[in-house]
Amino acid sequence: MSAGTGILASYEYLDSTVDAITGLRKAGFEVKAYAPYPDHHIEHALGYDQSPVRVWTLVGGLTGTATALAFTVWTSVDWPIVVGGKPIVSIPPYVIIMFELTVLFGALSTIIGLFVLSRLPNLKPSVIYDPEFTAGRYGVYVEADGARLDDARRILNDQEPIELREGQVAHA
Amino acid sequence: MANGVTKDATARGAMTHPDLHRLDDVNRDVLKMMGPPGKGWWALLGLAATGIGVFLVAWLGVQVPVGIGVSGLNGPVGWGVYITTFVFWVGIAHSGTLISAILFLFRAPWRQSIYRAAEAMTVFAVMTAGLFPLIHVGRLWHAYWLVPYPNARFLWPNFKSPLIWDVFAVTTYFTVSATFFFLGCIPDIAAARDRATGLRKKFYQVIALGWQGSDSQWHHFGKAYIFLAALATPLVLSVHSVVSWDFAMSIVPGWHTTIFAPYFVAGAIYSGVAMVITLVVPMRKIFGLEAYLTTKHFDAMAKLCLLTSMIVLYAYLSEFFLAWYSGEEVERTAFWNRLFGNYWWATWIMLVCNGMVPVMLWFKRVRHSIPALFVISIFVNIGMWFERYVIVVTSLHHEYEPFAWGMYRPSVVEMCILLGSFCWFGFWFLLFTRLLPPIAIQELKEVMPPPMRNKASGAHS
Amino acid sequence: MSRDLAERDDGIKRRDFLRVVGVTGAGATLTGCSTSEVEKLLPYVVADEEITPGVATWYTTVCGGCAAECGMWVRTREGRAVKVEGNPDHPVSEGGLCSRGHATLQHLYHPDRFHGPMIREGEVFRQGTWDEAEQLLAARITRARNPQNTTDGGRVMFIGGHMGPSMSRLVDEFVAALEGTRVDHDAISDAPLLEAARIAYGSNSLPRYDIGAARLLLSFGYDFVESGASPVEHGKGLSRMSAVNDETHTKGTFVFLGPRLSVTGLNADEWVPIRPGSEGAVALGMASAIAGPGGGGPYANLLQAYSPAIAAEAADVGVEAIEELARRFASESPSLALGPGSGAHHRNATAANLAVMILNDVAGNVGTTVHYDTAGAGGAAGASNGYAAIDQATTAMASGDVGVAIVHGTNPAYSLPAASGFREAFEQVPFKVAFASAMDETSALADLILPDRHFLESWGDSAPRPGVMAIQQPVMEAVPMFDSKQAGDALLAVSSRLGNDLGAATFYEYLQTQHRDFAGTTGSDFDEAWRQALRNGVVEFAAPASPTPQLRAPQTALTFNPPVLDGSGDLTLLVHPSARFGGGEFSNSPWLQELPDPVSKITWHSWLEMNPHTGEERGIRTGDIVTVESPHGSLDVPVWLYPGIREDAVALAMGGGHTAMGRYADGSGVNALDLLPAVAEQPSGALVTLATTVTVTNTGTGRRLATIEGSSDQHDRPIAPAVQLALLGEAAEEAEEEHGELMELQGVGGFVPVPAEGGAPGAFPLEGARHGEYADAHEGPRWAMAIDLDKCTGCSACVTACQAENNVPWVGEDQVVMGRDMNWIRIERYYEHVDATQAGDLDVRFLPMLCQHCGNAPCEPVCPVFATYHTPEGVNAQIYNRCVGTRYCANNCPYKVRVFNWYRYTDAVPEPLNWQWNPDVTVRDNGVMEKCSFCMQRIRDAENRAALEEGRPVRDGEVVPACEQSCPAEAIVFGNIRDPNARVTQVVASERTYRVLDELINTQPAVNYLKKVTFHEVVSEAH
Amino acid sequence: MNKNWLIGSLATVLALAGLAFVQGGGAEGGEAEAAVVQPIAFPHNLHAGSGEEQANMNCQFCHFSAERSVDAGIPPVSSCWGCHQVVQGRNNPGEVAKIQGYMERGESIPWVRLYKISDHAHFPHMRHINAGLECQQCHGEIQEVGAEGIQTRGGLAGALFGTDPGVHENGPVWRGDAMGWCIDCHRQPNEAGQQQASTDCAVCHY
Repeated sequence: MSAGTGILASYEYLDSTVDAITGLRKAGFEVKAYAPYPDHHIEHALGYDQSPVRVWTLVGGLTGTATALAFTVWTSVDWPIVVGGKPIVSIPPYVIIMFELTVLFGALSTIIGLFVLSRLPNLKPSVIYDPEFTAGRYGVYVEADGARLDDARRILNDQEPIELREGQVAHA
Repeated sequence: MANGVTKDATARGAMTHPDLHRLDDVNRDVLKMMGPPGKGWWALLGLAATGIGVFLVAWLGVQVPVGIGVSGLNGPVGWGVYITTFVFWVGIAHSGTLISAILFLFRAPWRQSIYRAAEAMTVFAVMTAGLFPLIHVGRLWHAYWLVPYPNARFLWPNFKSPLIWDVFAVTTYFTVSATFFFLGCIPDIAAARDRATGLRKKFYQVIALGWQGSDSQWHHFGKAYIFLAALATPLVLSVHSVVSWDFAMSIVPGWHTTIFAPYFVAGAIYSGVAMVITLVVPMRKIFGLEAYLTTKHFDAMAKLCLLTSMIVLYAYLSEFFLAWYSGEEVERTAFWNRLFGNYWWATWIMLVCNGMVPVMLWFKRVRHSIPALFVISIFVNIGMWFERYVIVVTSLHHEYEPFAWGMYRPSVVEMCILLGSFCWFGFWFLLFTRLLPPIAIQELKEVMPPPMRNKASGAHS
Repeated sequence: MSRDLAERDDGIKRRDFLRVVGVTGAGATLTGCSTSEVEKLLPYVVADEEITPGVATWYTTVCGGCAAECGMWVRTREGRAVKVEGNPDHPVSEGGLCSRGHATLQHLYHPDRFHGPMIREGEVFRQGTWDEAEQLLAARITRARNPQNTTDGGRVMFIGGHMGPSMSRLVDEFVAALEGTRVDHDAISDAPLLEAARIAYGSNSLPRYDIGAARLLLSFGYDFVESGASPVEHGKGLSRMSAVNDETHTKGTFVFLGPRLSVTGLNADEWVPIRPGSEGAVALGMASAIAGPGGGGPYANLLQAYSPAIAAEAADVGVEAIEELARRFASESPSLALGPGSGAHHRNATAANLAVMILNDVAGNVGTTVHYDTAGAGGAAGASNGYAAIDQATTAMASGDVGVAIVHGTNPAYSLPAASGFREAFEQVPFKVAFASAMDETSALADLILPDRHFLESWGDSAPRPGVMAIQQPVMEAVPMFDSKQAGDALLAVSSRLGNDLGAATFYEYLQTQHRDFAGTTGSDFDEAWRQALRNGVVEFAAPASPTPQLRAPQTALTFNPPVLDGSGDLTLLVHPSARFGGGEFSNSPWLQELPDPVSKITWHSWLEMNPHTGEERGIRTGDIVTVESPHGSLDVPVWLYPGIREDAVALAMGGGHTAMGRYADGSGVNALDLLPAVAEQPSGALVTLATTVTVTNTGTGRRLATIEGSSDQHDRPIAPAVQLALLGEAAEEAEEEHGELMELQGVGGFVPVPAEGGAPGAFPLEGARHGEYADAHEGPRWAMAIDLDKCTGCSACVTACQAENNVPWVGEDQVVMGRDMNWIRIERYYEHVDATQAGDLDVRFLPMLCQHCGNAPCEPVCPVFATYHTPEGVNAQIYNRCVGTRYCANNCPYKVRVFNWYRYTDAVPEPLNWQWNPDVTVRDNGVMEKCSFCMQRIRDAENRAALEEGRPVRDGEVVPACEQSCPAEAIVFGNIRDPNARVTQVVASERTYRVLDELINTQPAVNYLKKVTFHEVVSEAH
Repeated sequence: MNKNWLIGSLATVLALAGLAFVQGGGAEGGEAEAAVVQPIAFPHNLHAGSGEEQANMNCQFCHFSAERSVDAGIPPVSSCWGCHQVVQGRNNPGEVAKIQGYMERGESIPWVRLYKISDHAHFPHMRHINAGLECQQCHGEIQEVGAEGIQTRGGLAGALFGTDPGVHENGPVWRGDAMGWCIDCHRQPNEAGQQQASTDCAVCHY
């Protein structure tokens, strides 16, 4: 789609990272941040709201409940077999199946939701990446062209990054 | 400060991990553990593999072709060591997800260093436990009939049977636990990937799924993790309740009690925490993780042990009391027989190991002595195995019909399979310590003081 | 994996045989061999002479198992006998059949049967042809009888066992033509009883008892339920006599006098534990009390000498007990005293039997409950079968007098004490011939073995009592893999080779000749009479009337005192016939080996019974292996502590310790005869089995007994309750009060009263009993069973019948030790009151425990795959092929009636023993659960037959499960409980009806029990 | 990512699921031979067919007990010989002559069984015949099968679809041990709208 230059700054300190993000966002940049752990300061700086993962969980869970209820009742009625003098459709034991499928479907759909939302698995990750992000460094990434690129570089450099990388990126 | 960065997390981190200072120290220490293994590790792995060999021969080579008669099971006692061991491993599987999920939701400060090992233990313990229903059925080749799948005979399983509940509960538990475990691992695998070279790098590249630690990844990850924890928590409680209902739903005196679900859950947590201690103590020693696993961690686990031991002991005593109080001859006989009948020794091993030995945990000196904890945890492991043995065997061997009473003696094949199950578990756990980060890197970092350029900034705001 | 193989194997075992036989069976009638005139076989139930594949054909015959000669129905499928049952029309057995009768089927297909004539060559046998064998026998007889022959010459001696009258006559003619000798020998002899009858009344046959007519029955140690002269008939008599009449609330009393409670004894209401050998003294003491001074006819003097006080002294019981019993014996008329028979073969056995006869006589029972046949010879026994005769034969053989010894139907090398010297003497005979179907200890010594046919393959006849005759007909072609020949045919063939014409070419012809006259008796022509005889399985004609005989004085002096015993041991050794093996002739049946002994519940091996007090004194516990030492030998045997034996006695059953009787008998248990001297009782000549004292020392080792007994204490649970006779009327009212309105849980929740259906309103609420969700919606039958515990004698015939019907495998001693016996029905035996130290009340409860087919079955909901569930007909079904083998159902079964296939036990069943398998019942695979199916195959068969008749419903009595069919005591009734007129509904209406554990766990079983009725107060259970 | 690997495992899972689906539908079969060679090349069509030069015999003339027994019955040799003493056979006198051989030797003809229900299931022929079923409803248009006989399906196809399905165009419609096939018929409603035959397990399995 669009082509441009990606610029990635690695920071040693959390406060510098947060400051860089805040600065860039003030300047109207689309910022992507990297961190070795989930840090709510960064999320706050990026202005994140509630994650839609919870919808996936809810829908998945309810689907599980409904599936289990329908399935247990249908199989009981499909070939009614009397055991132990109990009713053919005997809800109390089916509640257990319903519970288990609620959890199972809920968990699986949560994971699927996570994968969809955060575009995982992503076996071809972005080229511009600092392996130190998983160790101790924080990262801030922006894409810009021309003069905007210089602005970005300046804001990033203000916070004394350990390293600054640039590269051409093409978005799919 | 204007950026709002605070050091709110530092207090906790500093408290539990006073010796950790830099974020990448964690990477260094943890990833070091995944380095080339030493001779000891290979020896243990070899031992475990041999044990698995024995296990497979005993099961698939002897028991399946010849018949389950190679066990010591018989008419009155249709369940024995296999079901005992099944429940034992399901119980072990409990504290992993419990420590992880419940402590996560309650933000317990001592969770981070141990939860990865505990979760791994959960997954492997469920993998071990899951074998036992297959081992104990008479016709392994038809065991898949327990799975509801459309078939040419129009037949479905019986959803009223606790064994079907078991199938659903254990499968769900395994799936959710494995997912939860793996999800937590992903950022750490990425960390390993970023340090590894060669074949290992390729391997980690695949299983890291392209994790980079970007903001959106962390954002959804965090939410997903909370929801999984929230789902896993009732699941933990439900799974052992369902396992307990295998017994409680029957009419066997000694099984048919309403206390079983909470009693089993408490017992499961108890045995699970004990098993975590058993596993973590040598790990700490071998890998030099004193900075990560401090006496505070052990103290917390010991207290959890103590609490659950009291619940379990209470359950034992209330069972005995209620059997007497019921006035019902069958119940009374069953529990009298437990204490003073043919299997008195198993019951007393259970009572001593689970009810009396942990009394020592009241003392802080014991809780802070890691060798003492290790020994106590072994006692608890043994005691909890015998608890299930007592429940399964003593209840069955003297049931309603006195003329059909009988005795059960485990056979060599059963013993091979019991020991083989420990090897199977150990095998996976050994692989885990070398292939996956055995301590949660990213979560430790979360509770460490974040690096600040402006050292003062953390102090105020 | 192994599954394919498994099921294919099973398939071949059952189906392929069907297929092959389906073809050959249909064609088989075309070919017939010498005697088995198969084309003339006449089916009884199915009038069609053709064999229809898939349809059972029934034939009548006579059981050849023992001298009782019960009538038999044999079920054949595709020309193969698969099940034997009692013939209801036969006056002796009236439809019942004992365990041993059922097990004769295993002898038919026994894998150890000879495949052809066996000719000794040095140490081993070579299989030869019949021509060769007969030629050899004829030549050796000729050679032996040659007066010039001094090396291996001598006379011909025929040693025979039990045989029918025609065969017996043939043997006599055969022997007579050769100027030889005939000796009869049976492992268990009734000689003292016979001799006593001869002395007392001049009768040549055993007394006949009408046990059912007695009001007070005394048994002086006589084990008539399990051994004795006619177990089925006598067991039936006991049950009729002692069962309560639910209308009049009366029942007969049974008192057992003896040192040890056999299964007969366990049925008694009172036990007088008299000292071993004191039967004669006690009987005389009682007779003396009844007859009074001067009474007793020719025995007045004798009675004078035996006052009750002397009897009490001899018997080690209180004099009041004897006086009181005597008083009742006289007043509760008709009474009957039995025994001691084989229960006490001591040195004064004839006197003891005579004393009991005197007792009956003075009480006026002769002609009412006991009958002596003084007219004809009667009975099946020819020559005296006591030990004296065989002892003389032994002497003759040892002295070189015998040139050829022929043994038929008996096994003296096993069934005589080693001290008799029979084995050594027999070995000295130059030429020894054995007519035997399979190897045994005597055949193993023979030079020539002529494989005899099984009675189901041969012709014969029987005369079990005066006025009753039955033909034994072959029910199938001889099992093809065994080249056998009926002994009668072989004797005739050998005779003709020797140039002696016995008047017939085949035994069939000979047999018909013997019965030419009965056509005249019935007044029709012979062929029709013969056909009729085969069809009915019995011919009854008016027996010549015997006048009530008068007691005669003895010609010889008899001693009535307790006998002197050998040795100086402190314990008296009681050797008794086994309830399973008799004298050992049945030991090679795996069914009987695995049948729990009715008393001890031990399978396979031998055990020594010892009173728990005696054991306690000596530090001996159940399972300890002890050395039992008599002056004549010693044995190592495990102990089983048993309160039903006096403290000064120990008991050992016969039938164990075989050394050459094939794979199932050899090495199992010990031979009790090894402890005995070889002494003949005088004057009867019987082998003395109550002969010696023993010392018992603990070896310090032990073993786990192969028992099915867990605990013989009910632990106050509502399992086998009883009700006192005096309370019978009140019990009904109480029950009504107690139960009130039965409530049932609705599927939708809440309780509603059970609707009262037609039938027995107000009584025990069975009609409305819960029946799963099918409660009232289903139209069809609801199968149910009733078992009257007041009738059940614990004889265990049902156990073997079930095993035969349902392809229940045996598992072997080791597996039973592990607790894995497979029987679908077991007889539980609970002691309520057994006290060997004083005379008085006895209370032992027998409870046949089988699947209870619960309406609220605990086993059903726990099965994950619906392998067990409730059928609309009220049966708890087990679908073998759906079973995964979790064993949860068995755990949850409160009755513990589910058995599991721990191995592929059926693999261990060798050819052709598996030919017996019922083709209508699935052979179960490794790893599946099984249990009583209420004989589902019989239900389906009845339904199929009813459907063929214009779809009429199944009638009451058409479905008879194997256990009910076999039960000599008529304790079991099966039927549709929704039918108010069905027998089962009628029986269940009794106030005694209860259901095991039901009030405790609400299982709503379809099996209803009727409480045992006691005379004494029932104290132990609150229920 | 290696797609082949994924496809491969998916295919395996599906195949296993398929096997599980039809399990009991043929894996029992001892006779997995593709072509069955009978001792005598017996042409059902010449005996039971209604065409020209076909004898149009009733099935139960030979399978004599189908109406009154659980087994349909295989005719005794004497029954074959009864007719073939006179009838020499036009097409294949050699095969017909074999009957005489069996007859004289007193042997039974070792027919190879094609229709086999597992040991654990009971199929009473007479109940079905008397309920008005035609032989052909299970056995197919057997009266049109010639001397070539019926082919059975072995191997994987046999395992998946039953060993005895209708390979021959007129062959059996009966699907071996496929229990669903029985159930389908038993579940058909009768005039009253109820299912026409019981689906109680113990009706067939005991």
